[in-house]
Amino acid sequence: MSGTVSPGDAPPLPSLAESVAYVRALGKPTAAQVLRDARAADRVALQPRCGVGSHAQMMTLLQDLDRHARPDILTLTIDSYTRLKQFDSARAVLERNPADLNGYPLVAHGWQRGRELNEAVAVPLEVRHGSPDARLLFETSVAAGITSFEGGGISYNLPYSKAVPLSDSLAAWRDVDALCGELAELGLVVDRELFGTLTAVLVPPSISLAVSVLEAVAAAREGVRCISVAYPQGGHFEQDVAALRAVPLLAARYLPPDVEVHSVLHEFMGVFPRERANAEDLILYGALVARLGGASKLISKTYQEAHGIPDTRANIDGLLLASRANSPLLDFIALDEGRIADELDWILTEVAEIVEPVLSVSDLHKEIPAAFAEGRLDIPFSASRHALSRIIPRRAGDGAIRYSATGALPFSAAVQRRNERSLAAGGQAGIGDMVKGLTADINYFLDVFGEQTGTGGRGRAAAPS
Amino acid sequence: MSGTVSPGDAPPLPSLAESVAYVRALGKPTAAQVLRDARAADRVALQPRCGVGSHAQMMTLLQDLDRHARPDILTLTIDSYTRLKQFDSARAVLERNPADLNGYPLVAHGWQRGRELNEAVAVPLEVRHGSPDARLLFETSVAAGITSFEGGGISYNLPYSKAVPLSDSLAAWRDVDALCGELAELGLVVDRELFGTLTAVLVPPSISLAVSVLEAVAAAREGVRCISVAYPQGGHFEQDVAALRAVPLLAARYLPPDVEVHSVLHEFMGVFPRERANAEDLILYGALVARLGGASKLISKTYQEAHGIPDTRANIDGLLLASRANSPLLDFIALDEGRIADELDWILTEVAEIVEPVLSVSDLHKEIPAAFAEGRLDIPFSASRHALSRIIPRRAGDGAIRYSATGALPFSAAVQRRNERSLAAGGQAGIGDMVKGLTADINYFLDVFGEQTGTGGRGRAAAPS
Amino acid sequence: MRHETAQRTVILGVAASDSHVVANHLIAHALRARGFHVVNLGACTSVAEFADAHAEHPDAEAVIIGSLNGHAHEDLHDLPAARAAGRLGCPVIVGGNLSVGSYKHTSDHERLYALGVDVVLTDLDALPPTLDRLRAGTTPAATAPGAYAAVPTVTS
Amino acid sequence: MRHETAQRTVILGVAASDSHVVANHLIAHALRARGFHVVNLGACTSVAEFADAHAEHPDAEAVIIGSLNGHAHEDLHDLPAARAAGRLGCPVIVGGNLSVGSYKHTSDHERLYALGVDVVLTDLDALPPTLDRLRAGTTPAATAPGAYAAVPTVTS
Ligand code: B12
Ligand code: B12
Repeated sequence: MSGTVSPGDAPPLPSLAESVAYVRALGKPTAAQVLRDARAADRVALQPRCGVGSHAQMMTLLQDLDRHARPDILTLTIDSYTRLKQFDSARAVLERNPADLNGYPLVAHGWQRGRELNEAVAVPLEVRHGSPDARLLFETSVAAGITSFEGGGISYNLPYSKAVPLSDSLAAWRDVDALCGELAELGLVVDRELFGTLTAVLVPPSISLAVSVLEAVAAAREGVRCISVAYPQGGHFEQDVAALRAVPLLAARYLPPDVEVHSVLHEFMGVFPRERANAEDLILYGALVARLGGASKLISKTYQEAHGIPDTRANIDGLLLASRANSPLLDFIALDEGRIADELDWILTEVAEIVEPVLSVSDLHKEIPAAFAEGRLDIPFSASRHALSRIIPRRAGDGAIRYSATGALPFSAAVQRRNERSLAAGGQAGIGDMVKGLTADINYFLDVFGEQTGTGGRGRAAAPS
Repeated sequence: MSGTVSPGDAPPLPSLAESVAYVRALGKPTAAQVLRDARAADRVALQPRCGVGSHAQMMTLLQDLDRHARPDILTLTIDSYTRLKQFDSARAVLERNPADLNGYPLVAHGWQRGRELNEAVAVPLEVRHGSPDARLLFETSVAAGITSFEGGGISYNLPYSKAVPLSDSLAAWRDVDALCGELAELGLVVDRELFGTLTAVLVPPSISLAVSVLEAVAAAREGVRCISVAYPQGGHFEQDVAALRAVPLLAARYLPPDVEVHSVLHEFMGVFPRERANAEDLILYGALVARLGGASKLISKTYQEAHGIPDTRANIDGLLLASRANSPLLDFIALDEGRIADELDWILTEVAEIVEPVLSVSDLHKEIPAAFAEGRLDIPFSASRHALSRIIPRRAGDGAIRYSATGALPFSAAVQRRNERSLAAGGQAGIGDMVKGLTADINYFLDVFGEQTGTGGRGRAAAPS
Repeated sequence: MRHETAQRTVILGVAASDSHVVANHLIAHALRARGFHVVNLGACTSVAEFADAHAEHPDAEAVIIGSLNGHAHEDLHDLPAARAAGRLGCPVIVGGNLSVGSYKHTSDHERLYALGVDVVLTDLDALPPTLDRLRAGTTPAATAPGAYAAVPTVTS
Repeated sequence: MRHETAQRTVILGVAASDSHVVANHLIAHALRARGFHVVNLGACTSVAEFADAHAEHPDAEAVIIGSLNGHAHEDLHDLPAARAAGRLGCPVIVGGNLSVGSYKHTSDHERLYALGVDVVLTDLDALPPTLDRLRAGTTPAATAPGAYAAVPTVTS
């Protein structure tokens, strides 16, 4: 029953078997089932980001979204104190003013409240967070009957923390994955979404996919049976469609056949336009990329993205707009298949050159930190010291994301040349100051929409009116 | 000033020169300018249908639409009493309960109130109606400073009245067009939109365009300088795009070069899906057809179309959704250009075979009624006795609208054969009862969306909730 | 009784201010397919025209009026006067989209009954059984509005 | 005075619970390009870490803290205590997206000033002139919150 459980008095976590029985009794599909159904129906499952501090408000938020936007999966977005295991801060803010939290502190609220949320809506829940060490959060989620859990030992470390060693986060996520393996044996397949979005801004597709391949291989080894590979929309149509289409090919190449793999598009994760109309153009565009790229799921954005955590109405509107991409009336759209095939080839080549040396070493948990330390693995704009961020991404003239510097990535001469040529052709590389150019590339969509790209004091009021 | 004029006390109409000066003093662009700007900017101007009985509510409606949806042109949709010159009934209902009127009775309210509406919004207004004889309404509109006026001697007769002879309506519209000519000489170009939508349901593109060509030629002869050719979305992508692309080609072929001609898409005018999500898919689809077909303007629909005259919110939402088609992010969409070229060829051929015999006779105003009397000109589902409605449209297997019976249209054997082949290939012609098949064709989009196509008592509540 | 004649006759048309004829065409087809003699007056037909047609076809067992544009009530404004003048002495069936706006109310139907309309329908499928029921029943009391209100109607 | 040293030093970082570093990277670049010595502590930096860095670089003319995730106020919760303990005796500048939600209020800034933040900015361009102004002014009274509130801030 709703609203009866208060935080703090949560009893010890139930056994895995009890939680599996609870999920079965819940009478709703698991996230893995929803993804499978979406793929079979050739549609994109839709899911918002959503999380507020207060339990009562979280309940209302989920119910409102469920009722008015009919998403396929709902989210508990976790606050950033909980993500960083600063549980005391989470609890302190929760007590002082829950509205100051940027997400739902599930650990502070406790697994029983998680069950209340789960019972309040008809669709399965996913926990989305950003925790280098998510063990307690995962156990709480499972106890709450939540059937999808985002993250990975690389992707939830490097963008989200400063000093957690990769070997620590990989070990923590190995425990999570191993529990998923146990749950699978008990009959409950938990969907594990890998956060290929990374630092979200100008992420080259092959970096995103390479990290996901490594995390997926590690997860499969622990017994994970359903993997969602999340890819962040970069903004270039053919490149993004190719990246989504690469997912099943990479799965066939690097994963055992009994692991189910889905591609997920995260709607544009970089600097969003501030004006509603422009943001909505981008939202629809993202949804079309997901549909045309064959994604099983789309994580939606809202027209308030540039301003702050969205209100319920904006979240509903974002989902409804994105759902237009599932229209049966879009068969008329033809794509530039030649260009997509070309991008796909290069993506597969680049990913292979990045991951295959790492995969050739049997102990991934040792090899991955070593490779990052040497820059053989790398990500741009790392929040963590444990990636070198020597690679510098830039946009080519047509908006595609390329490598302006490849750092110590073990790329072949062919790949290097193609990146250089692409940036040179666009007339962008080497022009002016790198930081200036990079900033322009980051602000790409502001430019597309003619929104002022100054660093502040923009034309329109910052908050939507 | 607003709200100060009451109906009945309207003084005699001002002179044309005074009205031209008034429009100039209004300080907003004319509809013709807006259309020209839209074409130059390669975007589709957006316009809603909107009209309510009460003057105060009409004012609010226009202001709300202007403010929240930022359309390019706004509409006064006129009630059907005024359309049929039943001015007494319009006045009676206006006095008893204005909400019972299905449009704004401009003649009853008077031209001064028209000016109040005009002054209340930033964009130009169009009067949309359906009057076989619109002379008084036109004079009232001009006096109100309204710069766009829909209709024509054929297109506002046959779908809208039962017994008005075509020679009468053509003569009445000749007067309207001649006044436009006078106004053009005084420096005010009134946009004259021709209602190629006709009876809206299963209208073959070549019928719509042929009627518009004849009306356009007649209008140009009277001095009309800006013509908008409205075409009703039929539902088949390539056919609809081809029809829009045919407009400038037909203009080049049949009209003097100094007449500006725009193509306008009327979003799907047939049986609309009842469920909001499905209606919205169709609205977006229509807007994409307009954009990709190069229309200068789109007349929008709402998700309440199947239910009744929409409320303001639904109207705003329809416009905002349609405006996504002006997104700069849709360049990735490639079209089946071969198929479009094929449809375009046939449309041009069919139109030529219909209109050229009529145009070869110098007195159009005599020839058009004669041709309709003999069925050489014809429309499906005529409301008027003065068209034979011997042509029977059907959908081919792919949804394209073809002629199942061509009546007395002077079509060549090649055109006949192609229509037959197209319907035969679809496996639709001759199958089962014609009325049943026709009903299914009319209910096409209900079928696409899997909405129950029974004649009533449908699955969902009739009114949106 | 008039419905004993060989062919059943109905008078069909669309209300006075209303030019929507697609459903009208289809209804005429459908009733003819069932053997009815359909006198179809088409679009924009006033109460007076319906009454004239009924005078010409006194054997008509019903007048069937479609209205889509929302003006049903005003378009039938003259019905009580016609009935008071002894005209239109057969059941009047009205169907379609019977008021302006996207939210419908039961009062939309009630005020039509109050004008003397005998049956209000929104579902086309209900038309043939309604005609049969009217024929089987007693002669309609033309001046007793709502006499047939018990026939199930679908309020949308 | 410390700002008389050859190279101007600033301490830069992102607030304690916040991992958004893109702007942080760009700010570091931009300030270095202007000749600053930037001690960049990066993501997730607590007040204690900022204080430690200031102890290590007592010549730093300001501590510049970015906060994007909405937690600025809570993340700076320990600032008054640090100041009371005599630490962080230089101006503290905070900028970014300073509260949770899409509708911002002036109280978002006021409560940061109340914690002892000296300057709240949202516009990056305002940073260099602000540093210059702080340097030209008197030594900041570390314990007088809001001492620099007069520097124009853009409330979004
Ligand atoms: C990229 C991104 C991420 C990446 C960050 C990767 C990384 N490690 O850097 C990832 C995906 C990891 C991420 C995670 C999260 N994010 Co985030 N993210 C963004 C996003 C899309 C772009 C931010 C960005 O890099 N911009 C580019 C840089 C150059 O600009 P900027 O950061 O916007 O900063 C500008 C100004 O704020 C100012 N500025 C910034 N710092 C400073 C400092 C000073 C001193 C001054 C003067 C000015 C200044 O100048 C910059 C240029 O104009 C924004 C939304 C958006 N579209 O803008 C959300 C956004 C900032 N994220 C948000 C949130 C909440 C989170 C999460 C907490 C998850 C959640 N609950 O939704 C987590 C963070 C976890 C944590 N521990 O902090 C919210 C903040 C909400 C709020 N304040 O109400 C935003 C606004 C999204 C939203 N609408 O909900 N995010
Ligand atoms: C096609 C159409 C037109 C065409 C009509 C062409 C013609 N001459 O027939 C044109 C473009 C000319 C037109 C004009 C107008 N239209 Co119109 N039109 C439509 C549309 C799109 C489809 C109607 C149609 O043909 N359907 C196919 C047929 C087979 O079905 P149907 O008519 O819907 O009827 C069904 C039921 O109502 C029922 N039924 C119908 N008649 C009867 C009779 C009986 C006895 C029974 C039992 C059942 C029954 O059975 C049918 C099958 O289910 C509808 C909206 C929609 N998408 O449904 C609007 C609609 C009917 N039109 C509407 C209006 C208001 C007008 C105008 C007044 C303009 C305006 N102000 O917007 C003018 C009419 C002027 C006039 N004098 O009447 C409104 C009515 C609003 C309301 N009631 O609140 C609608 C609903 C659109 C809207 N949402 O605003 N229209």
